[in-house]
Amino acid sequence: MSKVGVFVCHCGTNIASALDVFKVAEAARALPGVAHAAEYKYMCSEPGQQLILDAINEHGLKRVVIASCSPRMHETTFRKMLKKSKINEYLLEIANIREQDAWVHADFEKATEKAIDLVRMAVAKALKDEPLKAQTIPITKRALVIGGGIAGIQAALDIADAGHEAVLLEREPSIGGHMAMLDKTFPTLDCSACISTPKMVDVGAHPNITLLTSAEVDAVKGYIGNFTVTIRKKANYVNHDICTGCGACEQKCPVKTDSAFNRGLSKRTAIYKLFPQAVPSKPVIDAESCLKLKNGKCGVCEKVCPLGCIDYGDEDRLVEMDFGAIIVATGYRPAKWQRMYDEYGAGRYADVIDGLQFERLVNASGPTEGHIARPSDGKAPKTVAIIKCVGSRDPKKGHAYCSRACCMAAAKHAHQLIDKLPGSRVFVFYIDVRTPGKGYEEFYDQTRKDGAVYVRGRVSRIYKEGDTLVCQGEDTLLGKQVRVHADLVILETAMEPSPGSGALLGLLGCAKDADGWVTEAHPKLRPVETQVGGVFLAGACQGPKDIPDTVAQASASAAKAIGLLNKDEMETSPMIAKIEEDKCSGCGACGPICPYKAIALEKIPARDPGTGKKIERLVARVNAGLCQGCGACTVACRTGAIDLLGFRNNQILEEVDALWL
Amino acid sequence: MKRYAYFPGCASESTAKSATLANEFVFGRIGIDLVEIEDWNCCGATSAHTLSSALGLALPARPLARAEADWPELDVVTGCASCYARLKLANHRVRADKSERYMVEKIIGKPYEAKREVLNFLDILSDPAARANIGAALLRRFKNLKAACYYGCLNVRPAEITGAENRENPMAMDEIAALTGAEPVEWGFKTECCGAAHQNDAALEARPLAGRILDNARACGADVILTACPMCQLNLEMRQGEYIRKREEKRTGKARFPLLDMVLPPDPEQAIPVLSITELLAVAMGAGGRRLALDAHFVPVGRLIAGALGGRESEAIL
Amino acid sequence: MAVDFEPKILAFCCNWCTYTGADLAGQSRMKYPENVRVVRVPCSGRVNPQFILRAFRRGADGVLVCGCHPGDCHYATGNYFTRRRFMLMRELLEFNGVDPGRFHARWISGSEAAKFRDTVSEVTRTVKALGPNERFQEASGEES
Amino acid sequence: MTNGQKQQLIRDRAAALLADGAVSCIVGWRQTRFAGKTAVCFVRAPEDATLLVWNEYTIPLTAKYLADERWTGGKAGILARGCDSKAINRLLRDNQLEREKLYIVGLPCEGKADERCRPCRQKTPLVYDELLWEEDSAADGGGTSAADADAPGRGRFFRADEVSALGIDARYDYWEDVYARCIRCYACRNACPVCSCRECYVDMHRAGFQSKRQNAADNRVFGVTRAFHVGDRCIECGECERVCPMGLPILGQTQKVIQTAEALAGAPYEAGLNAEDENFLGKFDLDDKDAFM
Amino acid sequence: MTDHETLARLMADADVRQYDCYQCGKCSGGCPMADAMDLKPRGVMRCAQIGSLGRILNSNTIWLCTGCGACADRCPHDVNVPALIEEARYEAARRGLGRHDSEVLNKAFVANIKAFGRNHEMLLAGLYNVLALKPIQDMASVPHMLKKNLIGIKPNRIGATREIAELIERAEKWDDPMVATGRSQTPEVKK
Repeated sequence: MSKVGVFVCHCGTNIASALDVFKVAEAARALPGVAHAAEYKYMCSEPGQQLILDAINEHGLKRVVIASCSPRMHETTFRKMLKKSKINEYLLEIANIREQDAWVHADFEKATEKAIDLVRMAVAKALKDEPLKAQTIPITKRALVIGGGIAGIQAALDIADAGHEAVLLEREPSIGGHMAMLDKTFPTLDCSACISTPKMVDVGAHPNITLLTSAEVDAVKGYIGNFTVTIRKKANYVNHDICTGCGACEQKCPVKTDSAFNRGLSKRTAIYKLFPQAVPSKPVIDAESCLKLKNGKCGVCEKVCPLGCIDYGDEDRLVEMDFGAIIVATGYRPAKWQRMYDEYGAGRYADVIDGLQFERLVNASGPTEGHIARPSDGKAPKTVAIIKCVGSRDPKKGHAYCSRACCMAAAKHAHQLIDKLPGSRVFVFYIDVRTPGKGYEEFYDQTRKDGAVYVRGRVSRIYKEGDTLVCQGEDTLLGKQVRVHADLVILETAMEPSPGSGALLGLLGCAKDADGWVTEAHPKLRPVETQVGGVFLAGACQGPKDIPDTVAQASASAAKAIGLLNKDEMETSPMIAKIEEDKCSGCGACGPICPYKAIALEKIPARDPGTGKKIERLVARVNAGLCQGCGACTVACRTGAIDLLGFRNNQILEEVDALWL
Repeated sequence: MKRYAYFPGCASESTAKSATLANEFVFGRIGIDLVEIEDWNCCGATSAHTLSSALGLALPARPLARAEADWPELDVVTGCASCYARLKLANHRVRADKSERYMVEKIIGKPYEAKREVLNFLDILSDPAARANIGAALLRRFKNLKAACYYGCLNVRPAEITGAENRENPMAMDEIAALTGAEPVEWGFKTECCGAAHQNDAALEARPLAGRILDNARACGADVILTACPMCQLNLEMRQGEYIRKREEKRTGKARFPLLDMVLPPDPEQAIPVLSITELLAVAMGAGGRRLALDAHFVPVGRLIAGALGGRESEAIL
Repeated sequence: MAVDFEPKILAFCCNWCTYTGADLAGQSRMKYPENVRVVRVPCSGRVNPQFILRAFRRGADGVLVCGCHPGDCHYATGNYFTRRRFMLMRELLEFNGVDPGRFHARWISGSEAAKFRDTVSEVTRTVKALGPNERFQEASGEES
Repeated sequence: MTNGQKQQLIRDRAAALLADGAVSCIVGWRQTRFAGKTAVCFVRAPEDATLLVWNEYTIPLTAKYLADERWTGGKAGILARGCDSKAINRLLRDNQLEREKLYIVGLPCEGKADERCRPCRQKTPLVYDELLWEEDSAADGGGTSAADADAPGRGRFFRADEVSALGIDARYDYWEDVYARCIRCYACRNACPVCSCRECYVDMHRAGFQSKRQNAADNRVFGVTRAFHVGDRCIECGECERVCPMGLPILGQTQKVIQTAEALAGAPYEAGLNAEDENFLGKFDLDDKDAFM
Repeated sequence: MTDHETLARLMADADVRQYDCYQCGKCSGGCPMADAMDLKPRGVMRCAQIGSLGRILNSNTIWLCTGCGACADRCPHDVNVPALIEEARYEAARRGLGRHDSEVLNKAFVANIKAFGRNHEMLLAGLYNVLALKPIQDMASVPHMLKKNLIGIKPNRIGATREIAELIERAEKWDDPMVATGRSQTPEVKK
């Protein structure tokens, strides 16, 4: 019989005054398997711990049960203590006789009786405890940052500055994201490009950063510290190793297609740079519009390229890389309001544009060189209506959530209109104005004072009358219907998760909420971690965000990743699921239960019980790096082939039995 | 030949005479057989359900039950948006709610299971086969005829009853009209309520509704408004004179005795003709003057048709 | 039934919510009946319905399973499985003649100390009224 | 078509498949020494195809026997009715069979001489490589008609309804009576087409969850555990009850699980309809019924 | 029954939850009748939120709503305002708060159907103009209509007028709370 030592703590008078600690120790001494029992004033104190260590030596104890406060309080203390002894630190059980006994019961006798029961249960479990060893896993000292918007740029720079390698992945041909499209940033109105392009250049030049543009994640394997990611480098038909970005090809390309960067407000060529300040500053060919790639005719760019960079035979390439940490910074996309709002014309009216289109219109490097000209006829608008909450706060047609940045974007746009078009009238339709941010309310206030007319009411419909667009709604403060005859209408549209982010989260095993945003490990206390160890999040992929919040979160996320990469190896809890392969029949019932995708079926060699022939059969395997030890899988296994170390089936059954034996 | 059980609606025999004649002509030409529901009664329009929710369901349910008994395999079609709304609602509610079905069956004294669909003319005209037949039956082609297609609110709303996908900018009628060479205009009042329901009991309040529709159609360059409902048509047409007079009075500040409208037709420069979509189709299919009642329109349509078809062609019609 | 019958009730509590809530009840010095004995498990999803059968077989007068509220599971989804398993088990036990008053499950968060206290009190009261559990163990009272 | 004609079709087809080498065996039924009893048999040579029978007593399920054949090379041929096909789907889902190693000869069933076949709603197999004949919708050998389904004690969950109708104490007594007679022979488990563990928990050296003693209480624990283990996979074939040497009405336990699963999910639930669907207990719905608030 | 309970009943019958509404005004903004209403659709919802049933029942809104459904269709929270308005109309009628012109028209309309089975437009308009004391309303159109045979003097009577009359009586009884048992309506005392 294994020798168990039981130590009953008085906790000063906390426990001792509410129940008979001596009687508990005495009863423990009589339990089968118990070789020694003692009580002491403060077991957690230095002398208390020494008392236990001495008893282990003196009585040759093999396991320890401590009846004291909650294990949530001192389990780690006593585990550390056992590390100094001959006993494995997992051969320890704690009977919670303080929080769940002494403090909650008034009857001395009954409390004592309960304490004895709790000790008996703990001893029964302790007898089945096994020595466990915390595993250490090595950590690959490289981080992958997915998404090259301002969040990804900031995170990659922070990680690289801390001395770790970072790979920044962007599916577009240039980093920069939405911030590169913006004209000015609220509330300071500094030029967006002026503050973001230096960071983009830093990324391109940083020795610790590898920039992969036109690239996507194809597959993810592994777990915290040890991810293997397959990256698809999409064919771009231009050899960037030798291209100098001279631009000769772009000038000669005969194709004109809509510029996505300018939100369809201008044309670009088939071989193109995303925008003038693109990083890398080299062109790519868009296979969907290139004549040569579509029907083999043309080839002008190849002819004019002085360095022979053009390669029409380019193909997607798959690269496998190892990472210790991953940061998701996939950002957002503006809602496709055309599909949601028939009453706003569903995209039929050229002069109903979204906020991002307005950013391009007002931007000096945009299609109109910064002149606000309405798309239909190029005239400067005299009356402009700005409509907020398009797709936001609209559970029926869009999303229930508030998109957070639009109130300020609307104020900024109103300001820019008044500023650039003196004499114009600007009406801002709103439901609420939300400006919680440093300097935000002041900015909104100034915009109002400058003459932007705020009308409280959601526009009911927009229709065309002659040359103008009539925005019909209610001024809810007046209680009267209003019809604003506008020359230009700007819709401040909702933010939605970036397209494809759902699939990426699936590859990573991260959860997303009903709207598709990444779910944090804890909304308040672990806001930049995901539920998957080693995968962090930054920016609007977690929910609508403005630039300051995005950058702050990116740095926080980078700090988490740096903390992980600073370690050479990390310990994982040994209390995880374990499979007895001999019992496992490979039915796969456990797999779908696991929230961490830690269980996979694998083939192992075996013998056919009938013929004795060598065969392969399926069994479940637990990935120790992914398993978090919840044990939900164990219930799905009818055989009991999968069990949870530290909380094995037989340990819990022994606890149950002990109560009635 | 496609058959439908047909609910004509009360207006079909009086104010909507010209549309009714056109309907018969057009459906005859495109191989659609409308069998009139035996002894049908009024659907109750706005008044019945305003007074009593039970009556609002029972009145339309009676002819539907009759159609279901006589022609269980036929869907029901009606040419009036108001009738359509009432019939469709009754059909929907009887289907969706057992207790409503119980009530309706008790009141009408017949079984009614709402097995078939209730459709409007636009539904059956947009059927691909019907559309092909329309194309084949067209003999004349309009030129320079800008048409504002007016669907009316009740042909599309409420969506959960009508199943209409686009309630703001439906296109079915525009597409049908375009087959004749007419050019549908982009305008903003396709499904705005014209207020027909309250033209009697709240005339003062309801009349501006039609006015706004007329104004927008003109502002968007339309030569004609096309309708898919006799109520809408009558409402947009009959009181145009009064509306234009009031608008002029407001502009000039000079009042005129209302009953003068009786003798003075609306100013042709300001008035806009209103045709039912089937009238447009009938003319394009070569219907002669005797087959239609184009002269019955409050706003004369002669100039419009002459302009769009050319003199000789139009003589045969008018 | 003896008037002074004191039932023994076994409670399975998840480490992250209910166990914490029970600790909080202690820290707040709330009082509840002594009849409950808590088995700590990482997640309510760890609780195998067979543990409940075992408890009844051994003579438990009542069993309580507690976990985080749906949506709040420390392990994301564990308690959704718990919910299915024990809603089913509850029906199956009743189908087998076990009075529904003997088996309870509750969602109790780490801050709901009062709910833990009230739940234990309520379960104890219910089980007391039912008397000692003889089912699942009579006829062959002796142990294997 | 008469059963005799069908039997001839089966024999001919089995012989042809074996002669072609398309399959290495055919799993079907043969007559036993007892009238009205057939048994599952493996036919491995074309000339033995005449052993195969088809009549109102060809009741046992063929599928589970295949699990042992899965390691051998070649395709195994199996005669499958609707119930067999559900069993095959379950075994495929649990990775106990490989579809490409099966050749399924579908036999639409006309209902057999067994009350447990009465509620059967799946006469034609759900999965097959060939169908020997079409389901005769006119035949009414069993099957629940619409009127039948509502009749007490004759519906899909007839056995469970029988117990549910009792008061709680009577229910306890009902099962006490059942489990007092149980001899723990595990025939129910052995015959069950969804019991597919390599080693059953009750057979393990260290019993763990379950005492091996045979008494009403421990037998009852076994009964409820079994229901919990297989209930959400149960294809409702009734094989467990048929093979019980003590004639115990144990089908009610699994029927109750399915019935409850339907009530909790608020949707129809039936296992074995395909080889992909997750078990009821292997998934969840955020809106599941919750009485634990 | 208190106003509070009555309101709750109306909301339930209309299947509308007043607190779904967040007062964005999209309903009133698109209502074609809004200019004439003393309480616009958003106002109706606001009154429902603050429990002011009286203001709803006394408003002209419930009589002017054309039921076009634009408000409900566009509502971000799917609030079916017309359904509530319809219930409010019944309640107002029960309390004798009906709008005179509407009642005249609707009663004339139903009487018309009761007599002929179908609506006789000229008779209806004539009857209404007399009873509502609006003799010249729409009179300008009459000569044209008569000339073009758009309205007839003779009503278009259907065969089953008796059946229709009985149907109407049964329906009205069904709505009468004193007759219909088991429905949610309970009799209201006229103020």
